[in-house]
Amino acid sequence: MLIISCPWCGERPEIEFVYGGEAHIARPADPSALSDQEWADFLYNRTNPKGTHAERWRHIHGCGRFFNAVRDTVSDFFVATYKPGEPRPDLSQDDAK
Amino acid sequence: MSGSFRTPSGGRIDRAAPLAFRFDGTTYGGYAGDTLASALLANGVHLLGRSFKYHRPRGLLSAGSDEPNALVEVKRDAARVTPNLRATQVELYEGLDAASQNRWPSLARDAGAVNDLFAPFLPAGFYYKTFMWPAGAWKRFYEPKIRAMAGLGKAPTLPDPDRYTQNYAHCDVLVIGAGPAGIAAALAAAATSARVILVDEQAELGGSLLAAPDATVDTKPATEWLADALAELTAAGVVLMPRTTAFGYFPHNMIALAERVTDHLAAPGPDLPRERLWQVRAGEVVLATGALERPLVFPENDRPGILLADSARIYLTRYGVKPGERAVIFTAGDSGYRTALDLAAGGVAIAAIADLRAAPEGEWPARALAAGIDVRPSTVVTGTSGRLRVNGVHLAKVKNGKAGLNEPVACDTVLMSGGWTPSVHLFSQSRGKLAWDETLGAYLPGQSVERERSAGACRGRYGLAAALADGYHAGEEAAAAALKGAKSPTRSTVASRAFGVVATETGTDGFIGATPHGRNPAFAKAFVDWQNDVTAKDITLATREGFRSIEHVKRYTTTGMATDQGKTSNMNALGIVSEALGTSVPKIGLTTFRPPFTPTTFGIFAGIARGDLFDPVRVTPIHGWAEARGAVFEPVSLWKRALYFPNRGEDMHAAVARECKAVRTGVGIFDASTLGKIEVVGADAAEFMNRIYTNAWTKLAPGRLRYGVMLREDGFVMDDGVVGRLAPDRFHVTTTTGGAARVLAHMEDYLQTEWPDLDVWLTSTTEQWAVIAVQGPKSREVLASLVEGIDLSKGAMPNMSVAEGRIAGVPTRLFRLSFAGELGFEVNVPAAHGRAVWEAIFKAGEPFGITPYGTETMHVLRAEKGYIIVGQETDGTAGPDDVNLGWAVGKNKKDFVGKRSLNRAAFFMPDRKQLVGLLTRDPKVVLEEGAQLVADPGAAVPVPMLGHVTSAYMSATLGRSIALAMVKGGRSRIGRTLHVPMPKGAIAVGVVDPVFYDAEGARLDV
Amino acid sequence: MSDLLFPLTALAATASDLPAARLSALPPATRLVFRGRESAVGPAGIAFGAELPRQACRFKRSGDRLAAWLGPDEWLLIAEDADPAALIAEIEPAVFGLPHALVDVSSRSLGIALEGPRAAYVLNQGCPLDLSEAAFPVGMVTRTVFGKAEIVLLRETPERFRLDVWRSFAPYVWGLLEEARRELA
Amino acid sequence: MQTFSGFNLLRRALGGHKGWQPQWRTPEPKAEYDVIIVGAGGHGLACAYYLAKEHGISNVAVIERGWLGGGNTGRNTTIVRSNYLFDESAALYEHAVKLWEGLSADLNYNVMYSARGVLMLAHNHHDVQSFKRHVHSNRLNGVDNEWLSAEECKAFCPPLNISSMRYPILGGALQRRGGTARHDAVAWGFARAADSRGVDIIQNCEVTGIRRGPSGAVEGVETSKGFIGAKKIGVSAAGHTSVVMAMAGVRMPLESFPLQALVSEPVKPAFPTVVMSNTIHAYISQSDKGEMVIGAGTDAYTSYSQRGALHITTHTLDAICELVPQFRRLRMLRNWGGIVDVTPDRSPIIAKTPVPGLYVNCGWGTGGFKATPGSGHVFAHTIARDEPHPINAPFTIERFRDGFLIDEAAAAAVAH
Repeated sequence: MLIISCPWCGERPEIEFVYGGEAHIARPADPSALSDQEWADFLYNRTNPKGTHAERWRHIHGCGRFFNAVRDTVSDFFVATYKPGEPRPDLSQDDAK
Repeated sequence: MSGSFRTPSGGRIDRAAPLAFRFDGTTYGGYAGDTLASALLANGVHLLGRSFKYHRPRGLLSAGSDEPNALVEVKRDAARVTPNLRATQVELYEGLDAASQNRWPSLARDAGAVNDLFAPFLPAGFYYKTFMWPAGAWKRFYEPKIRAMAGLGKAPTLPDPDRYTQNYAHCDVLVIGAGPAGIAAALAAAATSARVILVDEQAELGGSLLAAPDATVDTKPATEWLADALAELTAAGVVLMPRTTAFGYFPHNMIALAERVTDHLAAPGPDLPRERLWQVRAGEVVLATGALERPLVFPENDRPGILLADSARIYLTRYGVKPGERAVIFTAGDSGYRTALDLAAGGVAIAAIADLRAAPEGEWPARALAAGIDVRPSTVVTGTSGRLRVNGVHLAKVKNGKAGLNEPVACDTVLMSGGWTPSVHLFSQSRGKLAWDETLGAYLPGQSVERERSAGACRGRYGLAAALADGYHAGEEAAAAALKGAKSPTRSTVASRAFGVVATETGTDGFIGATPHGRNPAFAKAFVDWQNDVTAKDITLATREGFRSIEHVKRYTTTGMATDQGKTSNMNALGIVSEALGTSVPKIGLTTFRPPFTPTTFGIFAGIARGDLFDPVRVTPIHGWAEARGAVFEPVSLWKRALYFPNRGEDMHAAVARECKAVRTGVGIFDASTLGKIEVVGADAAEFMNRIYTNAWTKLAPGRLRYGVMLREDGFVMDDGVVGRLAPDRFHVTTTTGGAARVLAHMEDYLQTEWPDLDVWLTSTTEQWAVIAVQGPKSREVLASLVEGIDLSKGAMPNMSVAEGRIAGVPTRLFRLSFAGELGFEVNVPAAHGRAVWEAIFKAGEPFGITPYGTETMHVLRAEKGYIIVGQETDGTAGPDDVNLGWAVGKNKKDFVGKRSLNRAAFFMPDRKQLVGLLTRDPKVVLEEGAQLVADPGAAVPVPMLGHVTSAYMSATLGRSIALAMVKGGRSRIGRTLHVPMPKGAIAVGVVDPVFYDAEGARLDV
Repeated sequence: MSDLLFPLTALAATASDLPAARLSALPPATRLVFRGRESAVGPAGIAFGAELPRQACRFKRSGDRLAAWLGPDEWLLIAEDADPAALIAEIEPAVFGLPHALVDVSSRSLGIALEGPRAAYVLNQGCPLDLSEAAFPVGMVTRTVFGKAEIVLLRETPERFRLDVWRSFAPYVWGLLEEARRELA
Repeated sequence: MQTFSGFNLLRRALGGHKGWQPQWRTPEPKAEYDVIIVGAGGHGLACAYYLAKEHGISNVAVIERGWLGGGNTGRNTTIVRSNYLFDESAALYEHAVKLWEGLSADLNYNVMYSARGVLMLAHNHHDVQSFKRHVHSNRLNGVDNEWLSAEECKAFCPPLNISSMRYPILGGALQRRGGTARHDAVAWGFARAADSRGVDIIQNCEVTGIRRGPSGAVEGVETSKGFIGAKKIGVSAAGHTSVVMAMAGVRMPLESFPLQALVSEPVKPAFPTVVMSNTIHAYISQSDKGEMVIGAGTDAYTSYSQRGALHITTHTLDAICELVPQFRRLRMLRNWGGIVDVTPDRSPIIAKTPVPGLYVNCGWGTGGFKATPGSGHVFAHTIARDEPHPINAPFTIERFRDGFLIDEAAAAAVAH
């Protein structure tokens, strides 16, 4: 059970959260302007990286808020968590722990 | 009741507390403080089990959790039977009843032992090479035979009546292992303000301190020092947990502990759990898990009476039990000497010490020689004899790596020591990197990943003095790291502490692999994995067959896959592979250590999640009434819903027909409280609804209801429900019962992450409102006498409207709508008053023959009207148009969730499945839900299928069966005949419009 | 007569009396969920009679009014003896025109109190949080999980916790608490 | 290839089993191959085998980062069945089951395919409808699957608890031809058979790049053993597909999740079949060695850590203990995790890609083992002919763009 740092509530156990998939995939402002392929990219294609991954979590059994996190998908250690709307933090040095 | 091998004094058993126990039906005596293993040994019982494959007779190998042989069944009563327990860990209690396993008819005369004769034909992986002919024989003949032979104990056959509980715990420092390193670490951490937990798998804390008769710490005998240290820890508030195995190291310093609470008690109280699962979140972990003595791999090293040397010493010093009268020691280091000397002092004759080393030096060999023991350097055991107990060995000198002439030596026990293997299991589970230490010939903890540190023998710091010093240092560091950033320590300041230790250390010599024996290697049975009967030649065969990775060797030979998880076998297997391939051990690598450290009861994972506590049983406020009325319930997600309300003697069919008739002709009452409800409030509420639903909401007037459809972003129908607009900025949304949580999460997701600028907020009100559906032509009359401030007339309250007021004295949001297609209302009242209002309505309805009905009737009534149920007509692959909901899609809306996806090729295919009605030729035949539809029932397999029946009922209203179906190009097939092929023949059906009753909606317009 | 505490009533009547962790069902109360933007929060608190805490996971009590932070824009307001409609009528005018939502959830949940020296131990059989006073002090509140249910957990005194549980989950939570308490007998 | 048979086993036993040769070679990579398969799991090895056997393409290398069969092939719960709902899925998995039935003989390797039945339990009305839909659809597709009442479930699998539980069992769908197979043997059997037909299996060789020429077509792979040329590349890398495909610049509709499984200590035969329950999320069978083999769904978040959370295991085992309450006293022996890649519709992709010469076989989620021979067979066809076999034609990448999803999971969605 991971420990996840909710930007509002602090460190909490994983079972209070739900995972929300890859972060920073904004819904297009005008979906009708997109080609089928562009829409499929938005809807389905994912980076799925082996390494640091920006992803969404929701503290559903806590404050209820969605937020973003950067996690190393190999070690499962979080590098950072941050509020929605904030940019993905620059993590030039990788000290995931 | 002392057994014949019990020493007259000594040990930590309570000789004032004799106990009687049974093994394979024979009654023996032991003492409190014994394990089943020590007590049997004291009675001279060495034969304790049979091996997995060859059914060879086996005795104890060890004294701890690494025991591969002595697995027994312990039975408290018919339902409390536990297989595969290690006799070395079973604590004796009065009346303990144990039995050996994997033998028939008896342990001494086991028919399965015939396998041993066929052993030459059963090498590693033999089953992959045969049993393939004739076809089908594997399933019919070979596999059942193999399965019956395999397996050790028998699975229990009755449900386990014992309780298991689970606890979460948090601490600053968790110390795993209460040997000298762990005790010292706990002492160091306890000297700070840190919250400390110290756990050990054994019944008594102390580890090697419990078997160190000659050692002193701070001038006190080891056991006395231990008692003082434990008292100090207790006084400092350290949580001490004996009988607790740290079995799993999970991410982010979550350690799983299994605490055995009652297995050692003769009469456990009914309120105590048998075991507890502790999920401990530790700031820092100190691993003080010690080291395991390694067996030596030599021919016939598996006979009863052949033990690990230090285990034999533990039996003597802790339990006062001699492993035999005349011992041969086979050793690769000093440990064998220590055992020899302790045993000699305990009255055991030492026939010889065979030492693999050419020139054993140091204090231990010197002391052995001084004691007159026959010490033989460069000597190996090349074979043993004895049937159910070892009665002799052959010793031979080794020259240039080859064993010379054999010399027989009589003995009744052989004690072996291949050196020590640090217990790095938990470190490895934590994903720490292991590092090969050439000097020690061992893998040691290297780079850590989690916040942990190892101390003592588990990182190669052998010996009492080193373990204490290393442990204390680790404890100090752990506490400091855990408290960093916290308030400064409130108790004493951290200060290093030195321990004055007087003990003779046993060095670090050891051996990995198979010892030379000079016999034909193809036929000598030198066991590496005792339980799984893997021999050195099996491992070399695997390498010869191309299995070069250690994981391949493990899987092909099954070495290390027994219930001891390779504790005794892994390193020797590695050594043999290394020699066979001519590759160094570190280049071959290690198999992965996986949880659990030792086998862990299923029950503690399940905990108290059983029966009604397996999942919450959700009931509505009206549940009690339905129960009293004799309703039959069905599970719908977590809820229990009334399915129907049978009168005396009625089956479901009759009850549902009666209930349906009541709603169509009079009035029915239905508990719809499980419907999901969400209050959508804020200035931008309508805009939000526009984006989430396919429908347009801007023009919906307050006081009106509308049926809403919601899509997933991929265009498929996700949920539906009626929505009421209570005010310009307030919507009362309903969802399906099963969809409530999903819909709210879906809405929150879009609101929080895509449209945070909208001034709108969502609140779940599912459980705020009890919902009482009052349906039927007489529903208005029933409610009229109960409502205050609401005009129920058609003009004031047409279909699909909502009014606020009071009913039966309680505030209500009264919806006029019908899922049955009749004049009808849904009465929303605060849940606390749900039962009272229900009863009031029922009372008011009695003159009208009001009839309670359940979900089955609700389903029939809606099907007559062609109303879909999301999850029944739809299956996650239907778009709105497919289920005739195209009208609910706002054509002029620029965007809503899912809209773009509807514009993809698949949604324009002419053969999309569409909702239609079906009428069987024979009106009495009710189709089976899930049955398939075909055009040609005579077509060959695979028969092209056109769709399936989604709902099918006998309609009392229509006096015939009806069905709904999803059919390819369904709307264009209306008027045609299709077929439903059933195993007993095809049923012809006419495809019709899915609205069977009151298509024009006249009954709603009253 | 309404059974306002259904489905806890019967369970509460048969709860075993264990001073180490005493379990009781709390009387009905008015509960409102207040959600909104910053401008509405202060006025709402004044009108309610207890300040809406801005600090995460804290509650404030004033007389019989309790305001609990559940999320950055979400508070649970509990008033022991008030009519929901009347309370709403007191608050709404104070936040009229300000971005907010006020919803009556009085019936949505039931209150359970657990009190005694082993209360935290009992809760930790289903709740994964660190319930030491340092980590979960008096005055703290949070949504969390208890077994397979969600609860709102408040610490009122070092040894007294209040649980707010959705009505239909209450028998499950109660049953789990009773199982957890069994070993204290 | 040395013949494996009881006779040869006896014969070699007399010689102390010294005469056995390696089951596969340990070759160094050649400069170029006709086809390179990335990933020596069951699917990749099967593909190589069928390329050689059925398409005459034996200048093939299977490149494996670790050891062959070391990924999901060696980490799964070994269930084989084909009672899928949709025509497309049923055809694919039934193709596999037919191959399973003759696989030991075909490979001359006993993969212990054990058709002991797979029983899927229904706990609510929705399950009943859904499983009956499966049963009818399967029957018309020529796939065996039959409906059992709760009592018949109990009779078929006596250890089951059908009534005194939170979600009593209402019935079940039984595929008698379903069952289990010995997972490691499948990889080894295909490896040995492929090797004997000239396929090079190159272990401990990590693919670090995919080289594409000026036309965009593949030219070969960069590896830890240097560049290896290839006319065609088939990616069969299970959980790591996204990583490998990214080397060719292709973004995939995939997410990789941890999937855990566990076994109990071995006991005498006590569980005769495979039982699955989607409603309470658990499945169980007993291996020939006697271990109860138990699995469940994936963990919630994407990860390549090859381990999962304890709370997933506790939920799996509380479900098992509901179904078989007498197993509470059994003990877990081993718990492990694999990485499964999951597509948006939980059906696999076996297809050509936008990159010429690059083919992909992925997205099997939790169910890849059962498809092993069928998947390898049609993937080989796709690579050899540069066009899909009719069976895998629907399983394209483009189906997501165009909305032609094959959504078995949605079709079994949660009840109303």
